Amino acid sequence: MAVLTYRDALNAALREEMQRDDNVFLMGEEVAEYDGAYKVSRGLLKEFGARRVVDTPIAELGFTGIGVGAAMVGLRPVIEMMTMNFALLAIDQIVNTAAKVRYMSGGQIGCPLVIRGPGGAALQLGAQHSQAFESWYANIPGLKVVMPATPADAKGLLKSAIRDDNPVIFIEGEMLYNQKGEVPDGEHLIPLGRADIKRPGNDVTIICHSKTVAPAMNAAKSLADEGVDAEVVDLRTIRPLDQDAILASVAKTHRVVVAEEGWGFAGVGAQVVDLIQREAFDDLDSPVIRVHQADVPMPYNKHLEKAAKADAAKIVAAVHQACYRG
Amino acid sequence: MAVLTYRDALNAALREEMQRDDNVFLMGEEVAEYDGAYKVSRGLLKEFGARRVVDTPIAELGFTGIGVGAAMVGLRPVIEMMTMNFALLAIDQIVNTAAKVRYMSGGQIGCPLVIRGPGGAALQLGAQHSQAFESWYANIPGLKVVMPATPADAKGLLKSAIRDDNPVIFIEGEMLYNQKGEVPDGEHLIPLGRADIKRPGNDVTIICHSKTVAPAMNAAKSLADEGVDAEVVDLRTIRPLDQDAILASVAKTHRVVVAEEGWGFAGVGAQVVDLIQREAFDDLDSPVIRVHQADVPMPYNKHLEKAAKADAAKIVAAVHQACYRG
Amino acid sequence: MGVTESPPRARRRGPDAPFADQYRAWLRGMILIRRFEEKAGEAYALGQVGGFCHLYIGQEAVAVGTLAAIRPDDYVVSAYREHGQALARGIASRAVMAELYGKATGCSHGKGGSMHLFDASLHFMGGHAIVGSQIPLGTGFAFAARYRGTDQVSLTYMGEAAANIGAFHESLNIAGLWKLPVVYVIENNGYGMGTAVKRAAAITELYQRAASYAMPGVEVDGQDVVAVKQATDDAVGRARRGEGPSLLEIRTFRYMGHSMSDAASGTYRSKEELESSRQRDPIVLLETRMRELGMLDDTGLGAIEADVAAEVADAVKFAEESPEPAPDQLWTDVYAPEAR
Amino acid sequence: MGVTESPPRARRRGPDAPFADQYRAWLRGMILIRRFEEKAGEAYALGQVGGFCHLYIGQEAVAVGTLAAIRPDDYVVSAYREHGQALARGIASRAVMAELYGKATGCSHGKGGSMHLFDASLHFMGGHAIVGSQIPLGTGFAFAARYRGTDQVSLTYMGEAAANIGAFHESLNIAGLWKLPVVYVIENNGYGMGTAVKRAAAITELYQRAASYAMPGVEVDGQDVVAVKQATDDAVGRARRGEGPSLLEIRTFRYMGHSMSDAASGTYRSKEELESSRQRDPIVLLETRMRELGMLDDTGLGAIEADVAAEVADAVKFAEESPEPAPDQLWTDVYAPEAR
Ligand SMILES: Cc1ncc(C[n+]2csc(CCOP(=O)(O)OP(=O)(O)O)c2C)c(N)n1
Ligand SMILES: Cc1ncc(C[n+]2csc(CCOP(=O)(O)OP(=O)(O)O)c2C)c(N)n1
Ligand SMILES: [Mg+2]
Ligand SMILES: [Mg+2]
Repeated sequence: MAVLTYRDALNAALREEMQRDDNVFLMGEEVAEYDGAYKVSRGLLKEFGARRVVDTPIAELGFTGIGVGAAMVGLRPVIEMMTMNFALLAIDQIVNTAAKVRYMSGGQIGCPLVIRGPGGAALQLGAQHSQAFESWYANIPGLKVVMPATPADAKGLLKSAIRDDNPVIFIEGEMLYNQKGEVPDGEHLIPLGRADIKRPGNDVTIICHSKTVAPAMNAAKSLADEGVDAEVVDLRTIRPLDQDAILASVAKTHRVVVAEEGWGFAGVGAQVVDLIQREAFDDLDSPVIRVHQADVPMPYNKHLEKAAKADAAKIVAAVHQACYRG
Repeated sequence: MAVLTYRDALNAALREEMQRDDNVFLMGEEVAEYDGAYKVSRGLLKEFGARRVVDTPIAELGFTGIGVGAAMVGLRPVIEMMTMNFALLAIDQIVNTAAKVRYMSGGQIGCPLVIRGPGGAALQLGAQHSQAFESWYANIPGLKVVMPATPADAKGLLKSAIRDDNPVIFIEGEMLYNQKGEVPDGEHLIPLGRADIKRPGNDVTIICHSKTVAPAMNAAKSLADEGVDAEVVDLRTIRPLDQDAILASVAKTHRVVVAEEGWGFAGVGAQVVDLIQREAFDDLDSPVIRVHQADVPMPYNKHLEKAAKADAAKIVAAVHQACYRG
Repeated sequence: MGVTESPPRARRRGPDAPFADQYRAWLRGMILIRRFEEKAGEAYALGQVGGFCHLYIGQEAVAVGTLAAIRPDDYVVSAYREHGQALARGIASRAVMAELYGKATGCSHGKGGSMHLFDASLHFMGGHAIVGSQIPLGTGFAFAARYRGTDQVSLTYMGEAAANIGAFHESLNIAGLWKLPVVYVIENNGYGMGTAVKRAAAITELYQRAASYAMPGVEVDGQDVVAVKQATDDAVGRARRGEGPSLLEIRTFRYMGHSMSDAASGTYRSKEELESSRQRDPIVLLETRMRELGMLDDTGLGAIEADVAAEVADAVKFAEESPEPAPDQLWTDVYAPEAR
Repeated sequence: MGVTESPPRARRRGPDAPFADQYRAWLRGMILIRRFEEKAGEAYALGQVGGFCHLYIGQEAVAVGTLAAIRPDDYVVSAYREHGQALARGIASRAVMAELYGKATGCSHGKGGSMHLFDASLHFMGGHAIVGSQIPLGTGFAFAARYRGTDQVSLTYMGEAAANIGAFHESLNIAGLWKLPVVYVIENNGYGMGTAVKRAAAITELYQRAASYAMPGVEVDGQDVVAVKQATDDAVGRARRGEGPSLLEIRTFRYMGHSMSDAASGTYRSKEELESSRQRDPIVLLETRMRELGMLDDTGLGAIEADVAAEVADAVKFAEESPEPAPDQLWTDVYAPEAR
């Protein structure tokens, strides 16, 4: 197995899928001549040319709609959002066309599209550039939402997302691009909709995704020192949600913490809580505790920003609470 | 007390607040010469003139941003969205400026703005015109989200929303505009953030808001015939959520159903469930059951549409399930 | 007007058979839309059709003239006022009416409704109900054609009020920049709901906006189907030859209210204005021309009207008798079928 | 260029004292921005400043020239590359630097950062980080001025790449339609990140887009502060007299990379292009003119440079020594205080 960065794993996925299928192309701001704002598309212009790696003006609504249109007639666009914050400008096309055109047309016209880019906060980018919207997209029937946490998952899930016949919102992390990890050689596909047990354990389940996976693993490590054996469940796909994996873990541990990067109100964690209390009411020994961003716009100051973010210490504290150790 | 339609109650609120404060003005598509697409602004152009009742081109992002700008310098705009579906085009201005400018400016610049219009489904308007986005707005710190179900609440809450110094998303219902109800005479203000017990009861709590209040009341009536005494809690304000009212009711009934118009995944109901299981874990005798729209884009066909919507029968069935009667 | 009213080719060659056939087809096409829409309005009044319903009456020459200028493999996309384009593109009147009725046999299987007519086989890529949202989509079809190296063209319709929304600007700029094979058709019927053009657009000669996007902008008489056809021919030719997009501003009239819940006149336009707009009726204009050219007489017109009446009656009957979608259709078509 | 490079009024009246004062103030203003930005860049490299940081070096004449043309009660709004406008508007360099450091004494109390500088007292309505989002806001300030019946003007800045986004179109159309007192300033520095104008806009003479919105469009030499001031005077005058909005396309250069993580040259522009763009440096241009007019000599320039150096050093010291926001500041300013 090769060790790749998350960035290079994504790059490899794009390259392989573009080699495999001429209908796949990449479009977005600075994806071609600049090699991508975060260099995820490095080298692709050189390999595939300007027909398939397309720089756009700053016009998220326009170029996303162009991608949706191209997908409606059978191409398989991968639209890069420089960051997912900017996708708000395009959200009408995502929600009202991409997610609905198959239904509205009675099944005649699909939209095999991937919209990808970094979501959530990086470091000190301020309130407008530090937002996690996965719960919004996951609210919408017709969309799938995928959020890999590791290089292997990034590659295997992006390849599956590109092959999927539905619009997929594929959210990466600016803070993850440099993370390294082993990535299986050869054709590596991970099906959408399957969670992954990143660490098995018996005492408590920590459910997380994307940027909260690493802090959850760190929390599990320090909990192990206290003698608490945490199971870390990485959702990987937010929609469809892997209900079976969640419920199986809860059935084993009876105590749950859900961590996410975004805000709490009606976040992904709220849906996970709803699922668990409904389907595993009698399994639960204590309330499900949630960890999420402080309920404020992201501040610029680095200390305030740190205090606002979900981290390992907050996950440990939540586990203590779930285990009535607080 | 006068009997008014919901529409006329809103109209009276607008008129009174515009009379009270010259900084208040109404802006949107067809609000002036056309008297509003749903006639909520009837007569206001005549009374206040084109300076204060402003017709706009079809440019949701533009005129919402203009409203946000005007609010940043101290006016108190009321922006009418012809329907809240179209607010998706303006959502960047709502989320990135209106909700954040106070925080980003370190408290220097506020945004006393109301964005109002009908949300959710009416009848056979199809997938793009039948969407309930309150969970999205409620996810965002900096916004308040208000959803009146009755003429009295509509008037009292809209007046409070206009006087509030924060951006308020005020979601009405096309299907509610003709509903009649008693509205207190004289100055009638209802504070934001307070739920209302629309029907007291002891056996089960039905939590609802906006268009699910009437079906919840009907459900309670038919449950009463079976000997089940349901308490109907109308949230009225989604953010800030009236946690005390919810928990007080749960402490009394121990069984809960949450009904909402929108989709289930990470909906408002999920947040209510999260709150209840966390803060009232030991009060609960059974899982909280949710009622919401079928997890599909809204179909046009009337039978399919009816089947997709939350209604009294589904609330009754959910109560049966919560009471282990299913 | 940027294009003359008289049909130069016809004049040049005289009223010969090929034109007679073409004109007769266009006349029938316009009459079909008119009669279909009248029936749709009646069905709406009877509660057979639900939701929002935006009739096309008055604008028939736009749909018929523009769609006569493209090939079956070209792409078409429109907004919610798209019954006319759907019929002129060749979707069976049965399938359109059944869709308005919400029936399983409708062109969107009852799931779309009046505002969301689709026919993938005819490359009719939908009615779209968010103002302006179809403009990037149509640009995307053109992008796909270029990507694939075909010479297909995308015909993208919008109302004149939609030209004030951001999607218009972003799309036309990109199409102009990339020289995409798209023909943007503004159907300027004078009003967006109750708002006259001059209350919504800083400049009312909307075709002039083309200058911002390095594409030709042409003003067209939208009541004259021949003029519409010619102007579209030119724009389609450019697009097909790889010379880039065009913007056609086709001036027309909406005889009815904005939708079924809006009166045709009263609040925002006077009865007089409405009446005067009806003076240059697209059907009457073509009929007159054909009579002058000796292509049509009362018998011929009667035959067309009878034929259309039968087609529309059949469409209504078909819609009425068609089954509702099965209840499980609620759950299908949300995602692609699993295996592929 | 739409405006000549020479200062006609100065020429006409000769190099008299009032102009000397004005020019000296502008020279100092530009040098302050230049030196401040150099220090900000250093502080960023040292990790004292975080996040994204977009320097204004090369564009100084735009901020100084435009802001010299408005009154204290007018409104100003910009994007994320707004240090220059903040300083030229009169926010203390201490408060700007402290904001870059994220300190409690910063002009946004450490909560905004480089991209979100605010000063309500100076009607400096922020840096905004979503491209184009400030354009409707600036239009809204103009709307408010008109609503209140004041003669205030709104100065609304954007990069040239922002002129391709929908918010530009919607805002300018409404402003043109309603004749709002807003001056739109496109700072055309040739690039949006790594994308040259001609790869992003169908027409590269962006001022010509004004024709779509019934407002004048003017191309301005952005390296010549006098030309910038004059063009802005004209536009502000129009707006103040109720004659409506204007669009200024001010051509300038960005000497540095897009942000601190982007090299000044290499990937998308050559070293030669960058070097040639530095030939008409706004500071050198004004300095030369002042020397020619006998307004400035080495001593005078030295005094300004020393004064600025002291101010910037003081700003850095102030920023370094200022306290971090108290931890409870995380929770404040989300909503308005309850009682009012
Ligand atoms: C984004 C958006 N805003 C508002 C509406 C409501 N609406 C539907 S049609 C319409 C008028 C559009 O006028 P125009 O583009 O001229 O087309 P016409 O109806 O005249 O064919 C409006 C305001 C909408 N559907 N979408
Ligand atoms: C809507 C949106 N899309 C993309 C970005 C990322 N981005 C930030 S600045 C920028 C380039 C803008 O260029 P221009 O408007 O010319 O301003 P300049 O940076 O040259 O001052 C881009 C693409 C963003 N902030 N917002
Ligand atoms: Mg129109
Ligand atoms: Mg630029």
